Amino acid sequence: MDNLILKVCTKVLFTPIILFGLYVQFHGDFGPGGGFQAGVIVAAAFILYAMVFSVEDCKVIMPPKLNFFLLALGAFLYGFVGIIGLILGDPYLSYDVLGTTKEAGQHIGILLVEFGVGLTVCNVMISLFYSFANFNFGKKNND
Amino acid sequence: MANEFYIYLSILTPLIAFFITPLLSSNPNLRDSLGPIGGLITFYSSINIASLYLDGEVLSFTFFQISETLSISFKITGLGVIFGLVASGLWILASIYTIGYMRGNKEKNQTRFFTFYSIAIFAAICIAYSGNLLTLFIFYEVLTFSTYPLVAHKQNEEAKKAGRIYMGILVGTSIVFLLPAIIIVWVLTGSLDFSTNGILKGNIPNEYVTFLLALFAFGIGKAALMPFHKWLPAAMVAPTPVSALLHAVAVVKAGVFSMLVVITYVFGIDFLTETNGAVWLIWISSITLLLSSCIAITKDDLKARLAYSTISQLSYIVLGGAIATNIAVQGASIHIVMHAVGKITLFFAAGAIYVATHLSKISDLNGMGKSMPLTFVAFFIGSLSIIGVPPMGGSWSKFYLMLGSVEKDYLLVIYILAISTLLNVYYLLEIPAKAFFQQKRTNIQVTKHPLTVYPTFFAAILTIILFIYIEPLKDITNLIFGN
Amino acid sequence: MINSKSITLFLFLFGFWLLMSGHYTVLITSLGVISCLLCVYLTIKGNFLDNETIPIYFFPRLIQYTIWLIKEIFISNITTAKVILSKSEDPELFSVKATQKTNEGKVTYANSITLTPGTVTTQIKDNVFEVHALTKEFGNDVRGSEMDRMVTWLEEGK
Amino acid sequence: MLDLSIQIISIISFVGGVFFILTGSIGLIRLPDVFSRIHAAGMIDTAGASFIILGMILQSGFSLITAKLVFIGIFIFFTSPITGHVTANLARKKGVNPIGKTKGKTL
Amino acid sequence: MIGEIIINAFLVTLMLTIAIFIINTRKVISTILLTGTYSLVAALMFVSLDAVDVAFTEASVGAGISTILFLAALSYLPKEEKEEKFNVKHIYAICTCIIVAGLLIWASYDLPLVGQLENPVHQNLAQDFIEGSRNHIGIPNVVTSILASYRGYDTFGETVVIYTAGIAVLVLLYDGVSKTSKIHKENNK
Amino acid sequence: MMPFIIKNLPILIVITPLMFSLIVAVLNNNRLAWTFSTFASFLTMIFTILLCFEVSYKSNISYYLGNWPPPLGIEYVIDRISIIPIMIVSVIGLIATLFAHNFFTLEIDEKLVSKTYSLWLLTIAGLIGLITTADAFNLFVFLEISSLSAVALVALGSKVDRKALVAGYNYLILGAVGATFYVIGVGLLYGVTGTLNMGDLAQKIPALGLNKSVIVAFTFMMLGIMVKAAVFPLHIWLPNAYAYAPSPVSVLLAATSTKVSIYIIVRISYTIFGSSYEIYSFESLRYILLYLAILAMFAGTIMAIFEKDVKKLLAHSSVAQIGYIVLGISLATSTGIASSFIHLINHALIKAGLFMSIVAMGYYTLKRIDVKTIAGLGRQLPITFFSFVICALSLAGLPLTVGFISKLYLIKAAYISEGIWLPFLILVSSALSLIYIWKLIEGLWYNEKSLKIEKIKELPEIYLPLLVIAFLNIYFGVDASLIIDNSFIASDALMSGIK
Amino acid sequence: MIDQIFGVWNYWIVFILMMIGLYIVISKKSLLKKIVGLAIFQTSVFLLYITFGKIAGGTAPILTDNLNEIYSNPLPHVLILTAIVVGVATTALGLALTVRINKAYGTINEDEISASDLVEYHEKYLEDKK
Amino acid sequence: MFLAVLIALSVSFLLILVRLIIGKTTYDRILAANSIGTIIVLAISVHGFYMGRPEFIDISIVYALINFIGTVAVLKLFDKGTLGDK
Ligand code: NA
Ligand code: NA
Repeated sequence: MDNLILKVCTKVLFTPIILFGLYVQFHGDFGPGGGFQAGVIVAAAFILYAMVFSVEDCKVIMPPKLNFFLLALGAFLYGFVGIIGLILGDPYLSYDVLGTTKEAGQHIGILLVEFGVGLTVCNVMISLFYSFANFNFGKKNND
Repeated sequence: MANEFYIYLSILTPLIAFFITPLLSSNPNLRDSLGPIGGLITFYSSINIASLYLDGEVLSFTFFQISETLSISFKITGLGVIFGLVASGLWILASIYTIGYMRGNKEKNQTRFFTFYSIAIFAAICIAYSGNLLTLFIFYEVLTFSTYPLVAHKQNEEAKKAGRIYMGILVGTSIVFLLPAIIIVWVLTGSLDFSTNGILKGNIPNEYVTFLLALFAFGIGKAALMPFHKWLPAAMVAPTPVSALLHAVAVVKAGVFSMLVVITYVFGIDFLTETNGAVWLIWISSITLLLSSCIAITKDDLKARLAYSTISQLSYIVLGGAIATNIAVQGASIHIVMHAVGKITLFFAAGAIYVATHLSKISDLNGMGKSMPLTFVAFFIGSLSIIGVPPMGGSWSKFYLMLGSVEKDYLLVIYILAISTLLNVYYLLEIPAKAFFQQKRTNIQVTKHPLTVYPTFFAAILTIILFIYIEPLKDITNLIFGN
Repeated sequence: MINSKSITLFLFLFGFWLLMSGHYTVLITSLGVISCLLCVYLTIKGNFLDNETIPIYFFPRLIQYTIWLIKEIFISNITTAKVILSKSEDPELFSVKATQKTNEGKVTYANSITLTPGTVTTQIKDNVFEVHALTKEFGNDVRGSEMDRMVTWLEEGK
Repeated sequence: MLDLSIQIISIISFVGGVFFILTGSIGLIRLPDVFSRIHAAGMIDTAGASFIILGMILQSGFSLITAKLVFIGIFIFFTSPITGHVTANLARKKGVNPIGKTKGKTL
Repeated sequence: MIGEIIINAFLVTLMLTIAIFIINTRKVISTILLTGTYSLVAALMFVSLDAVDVAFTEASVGAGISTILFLAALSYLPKEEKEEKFNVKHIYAICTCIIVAGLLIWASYDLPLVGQLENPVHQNLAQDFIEGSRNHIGIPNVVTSILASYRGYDTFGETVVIYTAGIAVLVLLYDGVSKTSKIHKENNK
Repeated sequence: MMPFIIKNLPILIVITPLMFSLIVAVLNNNRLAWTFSTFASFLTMIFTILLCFEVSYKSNISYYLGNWPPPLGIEYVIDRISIIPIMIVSVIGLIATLFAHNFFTLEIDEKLVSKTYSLWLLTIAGLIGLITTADAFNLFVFLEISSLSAVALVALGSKVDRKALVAGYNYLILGAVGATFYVIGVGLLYGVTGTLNMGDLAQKIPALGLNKSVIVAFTFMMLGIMVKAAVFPLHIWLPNAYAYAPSPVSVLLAATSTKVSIYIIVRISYTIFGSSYEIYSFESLRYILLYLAILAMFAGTIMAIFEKDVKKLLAHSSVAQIGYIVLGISLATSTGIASSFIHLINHALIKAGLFMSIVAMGYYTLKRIDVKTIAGLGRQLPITFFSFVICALSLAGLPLTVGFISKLYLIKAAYISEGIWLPFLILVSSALSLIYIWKLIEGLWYNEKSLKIEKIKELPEIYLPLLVIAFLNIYFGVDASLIIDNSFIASDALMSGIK
Repeated sequence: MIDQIFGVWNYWIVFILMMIGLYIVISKKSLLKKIVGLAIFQTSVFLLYITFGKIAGGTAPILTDNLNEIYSNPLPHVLILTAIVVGVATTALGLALTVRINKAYGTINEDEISASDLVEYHEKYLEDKK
Repeated sequence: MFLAVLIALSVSFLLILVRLIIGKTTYDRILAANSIGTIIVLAISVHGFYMGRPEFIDISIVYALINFIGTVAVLKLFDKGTLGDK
């Protein structure tokens, strides 16, 4: 989109949006929000950037390979936190054993899994946008 | 324990033949000799089984327990001994004859043919010695499926169509009627094992007996009771040895055998008499008997006429069961043997004629008697046996059937038997009569294969031997209802 | 990559974080630092950490400009409300010249025009803005180019 | 005393915000074309939003919420002209002509 | 209290209006924007029903990401629906809907009234979660503690669902799909 | 190590494929991806077998996820009932994974193969998760994992035939509607009881007395799952989905997915609502199910008879077979349920074998297998043909195959409950099914071949799994006690929950 | 009285909303519209759950220092968070399929798609006959 | 007081909705949708105050954000016919 105003403003807004996303990510314990919402917000920043500049420009910041890796990594992180509980002798996804006290364990567990959620959601959304935006339709149909 | 070895032997021999035959496809001689050898071994063990049975040994074993009340098990019964003897004995003859026929006719896919021939015999033997309804049913189906490749052997459209009718009726009836019948018995009695006095008595409301028997009678399509008889003439497209197998040895006999087993060992003839549950079957079988004889007269194709003759003869056996007296059942079981030997003679003859001349129409056979005297004499003897003229074996069974009818005062049945005998005379004797007394019309090339002629003649002789040497058979039939 | 821009951006973001957060534990705050660093890293990776993204040199005059702008917005809002309610709109479309040199300056000017109701920048071609005004008076205000001068002042300090 | 005056200012602020928002909405309905309507929309975004936010800030006392409200205000101030401009720009680009004083006359 | 009721009634009615408009809009872009608005109003509804986390998510996902996805897809799709005459399928659909709605409304006579503290929903578990979150987990946002800990496995599943969707779309919209395969060529000979 | 594994078996069977699916996706090497997938499904099967032993003497294993006791947290329950579908999924899963490699490399873009394996493992994990969970809402989550991944897999068939896309779409939409119905049902139940744990629900529902919401909830949950289970009028997504999916996917789905859904139907109606049978006489509902099952038997069979495309034919036949299974359930007797379970297992073996042999033929000939192209193929591919015939006869219910055992018990159950008319209908439909089976066998062996193909060499990696399935079809047809006994144990356990 | 109306009003409207969604899914021929219908259907179900969780006079389940606060039930919220994610996953997949279908068929109208398949089938049939 | 503001916001919401539905040009619709967005952002915030829990204002921020990005997306679609590059 060749609009000067839009381009300049997007540059300005990009980082605050991402930071806001990360804020939502890490403050999910205290107020509304959490990994899922955070993922969406961060992805929104990337999507905005991709729309205003170009998908190719966006791929400089978030290369598809990295995107795909992170997409799997998030869910893996979640599952792996569960497995740590398993290894430490508790049932799957038990966080009690992760910290020195049960409460600390819960905090660590929740922080980690929420981060996993955020990572996956964010990258899935970006990946979805990449897929749709650059789909090779062949001849466009414009009716 | 050791005596059960004979059961294993008689069952395993055809099974082994089945597995070995395809391996020997490159060596036709060796492959073809498997049949007669196998037949001999099986027949030998069947005779041993028969003599053990006569000595009062109770031979039985469970091959496999599927669940608590279900098993694949074998047990020697009087009826089974007879059928076992018939199936194995005639296998020897048939296999020798088949070699001649297949080679003489230069048929394709001979290995496949022999393979499935063996498995059919295997199934028949298993049916004979089966100890419960489930085992019987299983091998009944195996027999159906294993004979399909034989029926559709020629692989042309006609053969495939015949195969479809064959499968359709046999499998269809067995699934739709026989299987529920078996399951009803299972549900009612909690068991499927045969017992000499029947197992249903006291387990089933009397008014259901007729219904259940009907399920069995129509479910056992191989007994060719009208209206489920169509498969038999349809299967005539098959090579003659197959027809012999179907109509004389394995398939139809398995059918009527199953009927008799159901009547005697599942229902029990006393129970049937008590409830009058089989009366309708007398009439159905009588009608079948008459109608099919009438149809036979109209057929000019030799094999078709024999097929309808078979339908009619099978009804004698069902009739014997339906009359449900000791004598009648004995007569019916003897008729299994007699008809088998007689009909195989006729089919062998028909096949021999076909191999030699490629003729299949009765009207073309005028005057052929001089070219193939031995064959037509054999045909004549076989016909007499089926008609029931002494000194041929068939006379015994008809005699017993008559006795049974008299015992129960079914006068009408006696008349029907008489009429059908007359019809038999007409449609069977017409053929040798034409062959010997009419003028030969065209110049027909005759190239006989010895292996088709001698078994035929031997089979004819057998009908006479069986007339004379009937005692062992009677002994066995006396034991049908237990020692 | 550590230069005045990245540091300034970081400080801005971190300030933003602190204002939003309200939970000043070691964990959360350090997560905040990491987050801010990540954001700065992304701008560097995307290669857009420039004057357009963070026009540092605006800052000395920014507050004064904002106050002026808010005043303008307030006035034009009242006027627009009057126009709407009295149904006295008389739209016009015209071009004005912008005197700013940089993109960020032009954008600020264009946005300021749009932000004051009654006038909208519809197109930007190099230095020429096409403006739509709700009434002639609004058009005159823009043509009077007071705002242009203010933005140029914001940009250049002159 | 201070409380009461804050309350009163806050209420005035709300009233102002509501006034501008309603006027803007009316404008959105009755103004003749998309370009004129952008002004009305702009009014909602600027005066309407800022007065209401101001009212809320006064209600909240000084806390984190104040900061967030300010952020919302800034964000709206930042994005409103962009969408307004881009919409107008696009409409122009796609050949929508502004309508003049009398209906049907394009500029 | 009365205010809550009014707000709720207003929002629900608003959703109903939007939904009715969606049924017959044939312009796809309008459909998409209306759907976005529908989600948005739903989000407001969630806020007014105290479900702030849900509202947060519905706003960002239902109204945000979904709309963007619809728009992204729209560029490859016809911009207007074909006109549809009223046909048997509509009657069938109407009948189904009436039956289903009837069933649900019938069921609602035995549903607890909205908002009553003595409802079984509030009597079971809820208090345990709140106490647990306060005392055992130590997190003020009860939704987060249920989401990430009590029912963390659900959330893991949810993450996997979104992962599945991501990978599925990636695979379906892969660039190389236009190349025909060996089998395809054989079939189309 | 071992006690650790034993303790955590219920979750290991789910997270093994799940975690591996996340790893497999990022692998670049297709063969490696396959190896990992095989390893994962192998591990899953090992765990399942261990679990079988565990269950056989513990009879009921309960696992608290996150160490939160139910109803607060999510619970997994493995019992003598659920172990049956788990076994089906893991065994068929392994065999199908082994079998899949050649087909995926042929039918799917090279770049997408590893991602396809990821979806594949997700489907397996989703299905197992569905079975094990004892939480009504968690069930929904896994329902979605399995169906979304399955939809994607089905749609991947579009490289061969574009109809796969439409099939996938319909599957997705119908599935989503079904899942939403389920969620509505769960919501209503939650609204009146305040809990989501199945055991807890079972306790709380009777206390409500006669409650309209519970009836509607039951109806909705059942309707929702019936879509997934492809019970008769809701089956319309199934034939195309199975027919146009990539070959291994057809095998996996046809053998497992509807089975699992049917298991869930059983679970819902007995575990959750079984305790309140006295209050709600579900007799009329039972009969609706029964008539639907009968319709399915005939509709599926008749559609199959007139179908030319063999994969689709098999799919139609699946509809009919699902009818048989549902019929057993609808009888609501111990024997009926047991017969359903028996057929559940057996049909998995049968359909897996049939689909595997048909797609193998497609693989060798590079053709869509329809009634014409199969002509004479049997003689070219004797091993494949042999396996096909075994499985086909098993489908027809020929004695000495598993199909016979199923029919036997189903008919027995039907006769006991409903008298002779029901067995009669069942048998008529199974006799009709012979028509299409025979059409195929005859075509394969007796027709003159229509394709001009040079001599084909059968590949061991394709025919070995096939022979295993064929062998199982016969083995369990003869030694059926394992299946029968376990099915009866399962059904007795279920019925014991009914008050 | 007003309690009673409020008590069921939400339910009823929510049910009607669901049915509008379902109606669109069943009756509309456009594949895209069906996805929209599905989204409406699902969103309405979310509303049902959240309605269950509401306590009149309650507040959002984010704990405050006030121990006497009544909090609305958080569990439905969690469930619906999950459901929303599932919903967007379904939407994304549905859209991807729709786009692919449009590429393969040149239309996203159900009837035209079946017609196109039928034509293809007949063409193949005619070819076979040759 | 907050309720009164909310009601006023609802009224303007309805007014703008009329514009959204009657549209005329698509740009009118976009504009209307954007304004509705602003209204809702404000409404969510005010509602928080009304309910006595104003700390959930984050939702408003997210909504403002989403509203902006959505508008950009629609505009881009109208401009280029796609959200991507081609
Ligand atoms: Na949260
Ligand atoms: Na302006």
